[in-house]
Amino acid sequence: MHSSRHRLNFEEHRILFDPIQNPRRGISIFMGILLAITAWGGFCYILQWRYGLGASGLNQPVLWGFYITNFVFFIGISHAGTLISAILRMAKAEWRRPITRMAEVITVAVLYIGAANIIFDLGRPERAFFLFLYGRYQSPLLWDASSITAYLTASSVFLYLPLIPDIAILRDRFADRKWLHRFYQVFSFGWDGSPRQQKVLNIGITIMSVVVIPIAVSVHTVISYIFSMTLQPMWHSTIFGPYFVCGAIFSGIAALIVMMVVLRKIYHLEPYLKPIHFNYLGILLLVMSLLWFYFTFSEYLTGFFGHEPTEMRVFWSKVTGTYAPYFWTMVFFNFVVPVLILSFRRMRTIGGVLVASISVLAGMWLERFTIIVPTLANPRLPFPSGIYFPTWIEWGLMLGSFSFFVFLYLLFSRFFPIISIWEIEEGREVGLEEVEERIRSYLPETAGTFNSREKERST
Amino acid sequence: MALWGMVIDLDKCTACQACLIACKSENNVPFVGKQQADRGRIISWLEIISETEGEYPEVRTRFIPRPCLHCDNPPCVKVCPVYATYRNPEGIVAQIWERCIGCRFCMAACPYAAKYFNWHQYRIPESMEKGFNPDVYVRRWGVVEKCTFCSHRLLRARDRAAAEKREMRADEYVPACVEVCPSKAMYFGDLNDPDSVVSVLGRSPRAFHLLEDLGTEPKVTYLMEGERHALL
Amino acid sequence: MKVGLISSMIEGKRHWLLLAGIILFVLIVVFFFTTVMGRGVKQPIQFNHKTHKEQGVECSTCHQYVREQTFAGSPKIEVCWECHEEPITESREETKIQQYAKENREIPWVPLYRMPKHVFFTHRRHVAVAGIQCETCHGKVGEMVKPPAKQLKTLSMSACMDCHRDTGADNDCLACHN
Amino acid sequence: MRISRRHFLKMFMGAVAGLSAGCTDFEKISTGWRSSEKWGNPLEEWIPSICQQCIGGCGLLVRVIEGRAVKVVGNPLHPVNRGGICPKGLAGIQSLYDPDRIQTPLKRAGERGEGKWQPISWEEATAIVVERLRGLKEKRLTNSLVIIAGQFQDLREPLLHRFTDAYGTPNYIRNRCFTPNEVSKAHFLMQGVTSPLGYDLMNAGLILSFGCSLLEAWISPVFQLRTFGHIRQERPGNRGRIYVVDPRFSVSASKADQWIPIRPGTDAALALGMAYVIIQEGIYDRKFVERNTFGFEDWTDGEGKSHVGFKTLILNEYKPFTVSSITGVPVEDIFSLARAFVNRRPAIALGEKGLSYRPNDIYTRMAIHSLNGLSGSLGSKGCLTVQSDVPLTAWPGTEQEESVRFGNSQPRIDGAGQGKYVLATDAMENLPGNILAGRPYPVEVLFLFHTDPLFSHPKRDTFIKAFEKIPFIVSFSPFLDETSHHADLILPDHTFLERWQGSPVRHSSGFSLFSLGRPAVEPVHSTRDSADFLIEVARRLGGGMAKAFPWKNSEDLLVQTTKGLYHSREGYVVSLPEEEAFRQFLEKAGYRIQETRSFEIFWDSLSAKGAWWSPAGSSAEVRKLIRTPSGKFEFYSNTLKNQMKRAADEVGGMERLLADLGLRARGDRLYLPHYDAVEAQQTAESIFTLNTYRLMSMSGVTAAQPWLQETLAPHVAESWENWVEINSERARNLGIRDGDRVWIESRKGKIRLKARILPTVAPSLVHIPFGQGHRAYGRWARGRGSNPNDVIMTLEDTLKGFGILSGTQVKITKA
Repeated sequence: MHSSRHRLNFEEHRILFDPIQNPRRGISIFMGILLAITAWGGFCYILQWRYGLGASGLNQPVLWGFYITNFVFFIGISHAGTLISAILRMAKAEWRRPITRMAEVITVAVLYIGAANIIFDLGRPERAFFLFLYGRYQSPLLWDASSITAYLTASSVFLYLPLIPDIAILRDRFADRKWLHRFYQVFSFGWDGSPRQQKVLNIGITIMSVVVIPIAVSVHTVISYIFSMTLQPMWHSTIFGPYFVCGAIFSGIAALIVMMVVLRKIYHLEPYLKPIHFNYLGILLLVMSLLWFYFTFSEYLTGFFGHEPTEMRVFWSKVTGTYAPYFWTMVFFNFVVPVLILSFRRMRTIGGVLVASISVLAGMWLERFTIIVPTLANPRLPFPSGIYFPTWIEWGLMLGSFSFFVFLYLLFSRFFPIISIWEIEEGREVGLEEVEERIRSYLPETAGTFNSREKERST
Repeated sequence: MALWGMVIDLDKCTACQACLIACKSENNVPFVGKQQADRGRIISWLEIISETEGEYPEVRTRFIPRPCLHCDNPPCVKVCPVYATYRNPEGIVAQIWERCIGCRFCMAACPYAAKYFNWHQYRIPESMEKGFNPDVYVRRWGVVEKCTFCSHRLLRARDRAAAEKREMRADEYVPACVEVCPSKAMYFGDLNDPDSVVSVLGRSPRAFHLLEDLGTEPKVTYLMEGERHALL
Repeated sequence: MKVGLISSMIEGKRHWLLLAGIILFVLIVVFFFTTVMGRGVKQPIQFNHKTHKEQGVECSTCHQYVREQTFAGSPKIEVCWECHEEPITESREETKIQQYAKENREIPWVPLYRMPKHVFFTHRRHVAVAGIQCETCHGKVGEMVKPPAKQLKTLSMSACMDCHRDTGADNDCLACHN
Repeated sequence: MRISRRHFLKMFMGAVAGLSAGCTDFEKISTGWRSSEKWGNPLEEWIPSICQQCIGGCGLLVRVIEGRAVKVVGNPLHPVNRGGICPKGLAGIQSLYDPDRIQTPLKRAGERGEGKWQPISWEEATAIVVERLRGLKEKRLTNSLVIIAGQFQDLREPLLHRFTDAYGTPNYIRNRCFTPNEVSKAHFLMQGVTSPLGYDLMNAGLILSFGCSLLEAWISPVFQLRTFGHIRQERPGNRGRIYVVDPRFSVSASKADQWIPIRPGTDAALALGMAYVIIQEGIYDRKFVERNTFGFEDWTDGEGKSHVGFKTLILNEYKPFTVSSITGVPVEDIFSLARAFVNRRPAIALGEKGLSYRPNDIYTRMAIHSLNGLSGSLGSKGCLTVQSDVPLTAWPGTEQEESVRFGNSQPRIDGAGQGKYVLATDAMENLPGNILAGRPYPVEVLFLFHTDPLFSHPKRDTFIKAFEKIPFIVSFSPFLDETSHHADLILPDHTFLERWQGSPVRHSSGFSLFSLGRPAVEPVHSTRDSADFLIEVARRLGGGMAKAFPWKNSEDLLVQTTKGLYHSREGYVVSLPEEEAFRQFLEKAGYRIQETRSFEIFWDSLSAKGAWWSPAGSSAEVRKLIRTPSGKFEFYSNTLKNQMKRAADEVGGMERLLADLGLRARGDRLYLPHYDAVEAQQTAESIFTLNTYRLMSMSGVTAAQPWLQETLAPHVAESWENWVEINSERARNLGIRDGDRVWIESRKGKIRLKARILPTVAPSLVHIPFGQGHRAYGRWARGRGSNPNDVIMTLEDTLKGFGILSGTQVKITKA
């Protein structure tokens, strides 16, 4: 294990310090643009506040639209992070090392935005605190509030714990910068890399990994409950919990891949993020795509086979009706594109994986949309079924949400290394041996047998 | 304790929509104007649902007035995160406007689409505000509103009875829609009283409930159109 | 600049700045509460509740609907007129009654207690049926020589509900909310 | 000082909202409505009134709190509606508080129709009108005053009539399609009755309606709705049947036991086809027909000339297959309908819809009414009845000076009652043309009363031109409607909730009734009851005019007029049904309770309860129902024959008259119910026949009431505009989808409307409801949809004097 006392070769990880030390002008400008878009979103929100939720395109049957779609989508993406990183940590997948930090940041950043989207959707946002004053535990919305809060706390801690040694590194690296130094000093909690500290930290990380997984699973399960706990056609489904979790991880991985490619490009992280990482993540994405398709297929097949009239109205509106374009685009983006690209080793290049990921992100957003809107637009009673067109306010808030997410991400990378330095070091120092040890432990005791088999095969 | 319920005899109902306007007038329900109406934001606690089957000349249209059905097992109540909507001991599914945070979960959960949202602060010309019913609070923007069985009338009827030191009679409390129905197709009363009109009619072989199979146990019973007579 | 201020506070160098900040904050709060939240009510006549009570005038003599209606009612001029047709005292306030009577208009009393519109409150049920004393909610107005400028007791939903709970009255939301 | 959570929130929100967009009206938002002063009259009052949103004459109770009318409900005691009320009635409160009401008298300041007005005082306005009228009087031109009055039922009706009468002009012209206070023409011709029609619908076993929209906008909607509820489920073991013959699948049709779609204008043929089945199968009421009818069998008159009887005519000409091919109704339906009609007696055939069925639809109405004769639906419970008059105090007689008599003896400007308009009481159709031509004399002054012909009449353009020829136009409308825009002087009337009303309501149900309405609220604006105004003008004109109007004001008029009720010793002020049942029981036993000891008490009771009625006022006795010279129900109408003869003399020969009327029938058939073929319709892919209709909560008058604008119809969810209903298949062929905008084009003009594709529409028709497309009439009504009158080619129904608003050929194209 690495210790910061043991002098780290700062030069070796120069690339990682660069964004902090010599922030690139282009990125600053880009952040400025993002902030401007966010401000535009804020302006939209002020307008919405001024005129009421009527400023959106929501209407009587279609009373949830972009905001809830974004909410589900963003919370879904948040699974990228913590869940994947926790699972990989638990599984001791060594290739995780340069990825975990990126994933965790996604989680934390995106959770805020998801939560904000739910606030956007409230008719009386200033009464949101009623949830805590007068909360009714029977309501899935309160389960949501609780589990999201828990997840936010847990994943913040989970992000922060492994960050401490790195902050200490930064503290030492930037000893000459007064404010920055002081900033890191506060947050490094006096980390000195002593074995005791390392032990505590490791225990902390392990505990958090264990804790975070059920919380993450619960978050999206509970979000699915918002829909499945109602009696509405194509919402009231038992499969929704796992379906949503699967979709969340699916979109999370895609988001992670996209962020990795982007950051690799702008921060020149090629030495850290190698094609192998993308290959592995690509395989993971492929698996999730297949799993997602399996869920979707069985969800729609059971609905179709039962042929319950109200259910079928929604079904047909998705399959052949008003929402068919969204639905089939979703299938194309979520299944056809990723499976076609990722099934072939040759196409699992960084570019290929990126294309598949972007496709999945778009597809998953559409998936949320096609789950929410068509059901609302086709209520049970013969009611004037509604048509929903988002207004520019909703588009503005959606754009604002996305750009604020990227902004937060870049802001983080502006102050903290986006790849865990100490974990890379740890990988070098401890991981290699550990892995070798572990692989050995998988295999039969005598090395001779192994060697002789190898020989046999080669001949 | 009473359990308030309604019976609507579809064989007598003429789809005249008087109930609907009576409700708007009684409960200060705003009109939303052309632009909002085109976006599907008309608020109308009671609505006449129409359903047409067949092709000319073999056609059939059914009209069903749908107030809030005040389910005994209301799907909307379960999902409200702040107790803004709840089923009171007398069976009225109430909406407390000043508690509502406007999340619209209850609207999404209601299979009857009986809840409405104030998408804006609806304003009407000052002169028309004089026509507001002072007994009913004017809902503000961003909250969900719905039929309350005119519970403010219950409050006042009960208060009158208490002031006269007697029990309130069931017939002192009638919602505005029932009061004005020109063809007397709507009945209102205490379902706990086996001899009340609503209980008797509820046992009619013509009786049915909307979307009965959902198990929401609505307290608004409909009587089918047709030959067979109510038990009155 | 701001950072400097904060840091100086933290470092405890310039205590007066901190003090000034706190005072400023308190002033803002006080200002806010006194101006925005209402300056209190000024009645057209400086009515002396105490004297009237001592003379044996009941609350319900002037607030005459208290037992019959949901509202208690502001005193009508004809009620005042019954006793004050001829001046009884030398009070300057009393002459105002004559003035209003001469102009044939009601005294523009300013309502002090107003229920929010989403609450249905009925005086007759609380006073006539339940027999609650006026003081319970309105405080000891009867001992005041000037009309209260502010509510002597703050009426809040929890106060209502506590009393309802203690007396076994209905605490259902719809028992009060419109 | 109360610092509640609510306050705090309010402040917080106020701060945020203020910061966010400089919102200044926050306080207003949160208040909703201003708290009222508690020392006004804090108690609620319920004041009886009469609904004037249509002619139904329902009794209202207005809930008044602190001088504000906050709710209208039906008067539970009122015999017409018994506490029920329709959406229009409920929305009346919105017209009271409409922000676009005219607030003071207005004098035209700019050019006509320019919309520039100068507010003037009532004194000045009265002086202007008096001066004008006095001027005409001096010039012996009193007949050049024309009053056009719309559709309403009130004592103002006789009052206006009296005004014209005492002033000396025959030109009191009604612009309306329903004439509930007049006898229906067909009933007059066949039964000889002279009082308004009545049907005992409550006890009918079967109601066969030919296009009368029982449940939408017939004579007295709420009474009919009440009837519907009653006959469906309130007569255990005797559920009434309702059959609706209508080209459109109306709400009435959808609530009926059977809808019989029919080719428009061919109702007569169907009725006569049914008569064929009834006669052929011999299931008609033989006793009644033999004893009480005239002209059923072939007959020979006094001169020995033989005449064709109804039976022969029917059996020869209206065989079911013929009828089926004319009407499009399947043969088996004709049979089943006819059999049901006689088997489920008492049965009533309703053929008195407001708009005309077709040109010269008197024969259609007679044909339908002949079914009532065949099934003997006269003289028993559940059949036709007749209303007796309300025993009001007769108004003092008018002494007419010579000049007044001269004026009154002039021919009417619209020509009603003369020549080819022989049967018409009013000929609105003819009016603008005659004004333009100055025939028979020019019009000097026009009063417009509760009518808006520039909106409601298809001859809008001609009317505008005609109005330009009139030097002085006075409108009494409380709203600045289309016609008022062309007036010189607007004298805003009270809305009905602000004024005294008295109405000897005429409606379809028979019993005699007088409703009284008190002003529910103080006038909101400086408006004036037009009745008061007329009384004032009459007083100032002096002479016989003043003597004809001896009342102080409309309240006095009512007090004086209702004295007759008190002294008549019949009927009583309405009370609870139980109480009335007891009283009727006593009356049957020969006792009559003297209800009140003095007129004052009677008046108090009447003005507190809102109506007086005499349930015994209607009669179902055959003797009273049949008043023809022959004393029989006349299939062959001698009255019609006499009238036609008179008219023929006026125009110079029968052939000339028949040519004017466009009648093809000759000889005996002219006085028998018969069917004249309608012209063949054009057929092309995009050509449709336009059918217009009225809905319960949508009319020209109520277009200014936002509640109704948001609940226009139960069968389509439309609001704030009208639409055109098109058959699904034809729309598909034209590439029109539900909700598309389409052009509806006739030879007269074109309008743009939203298309609603419905499976209920007959392929050859399109339906447009009336009531939208105002060009003025306040913010709520103006510019909502299009007015179908802009495409309607008026066909004249000369015998009725009212244009036909359906049947125009229109072309539909996608906009």
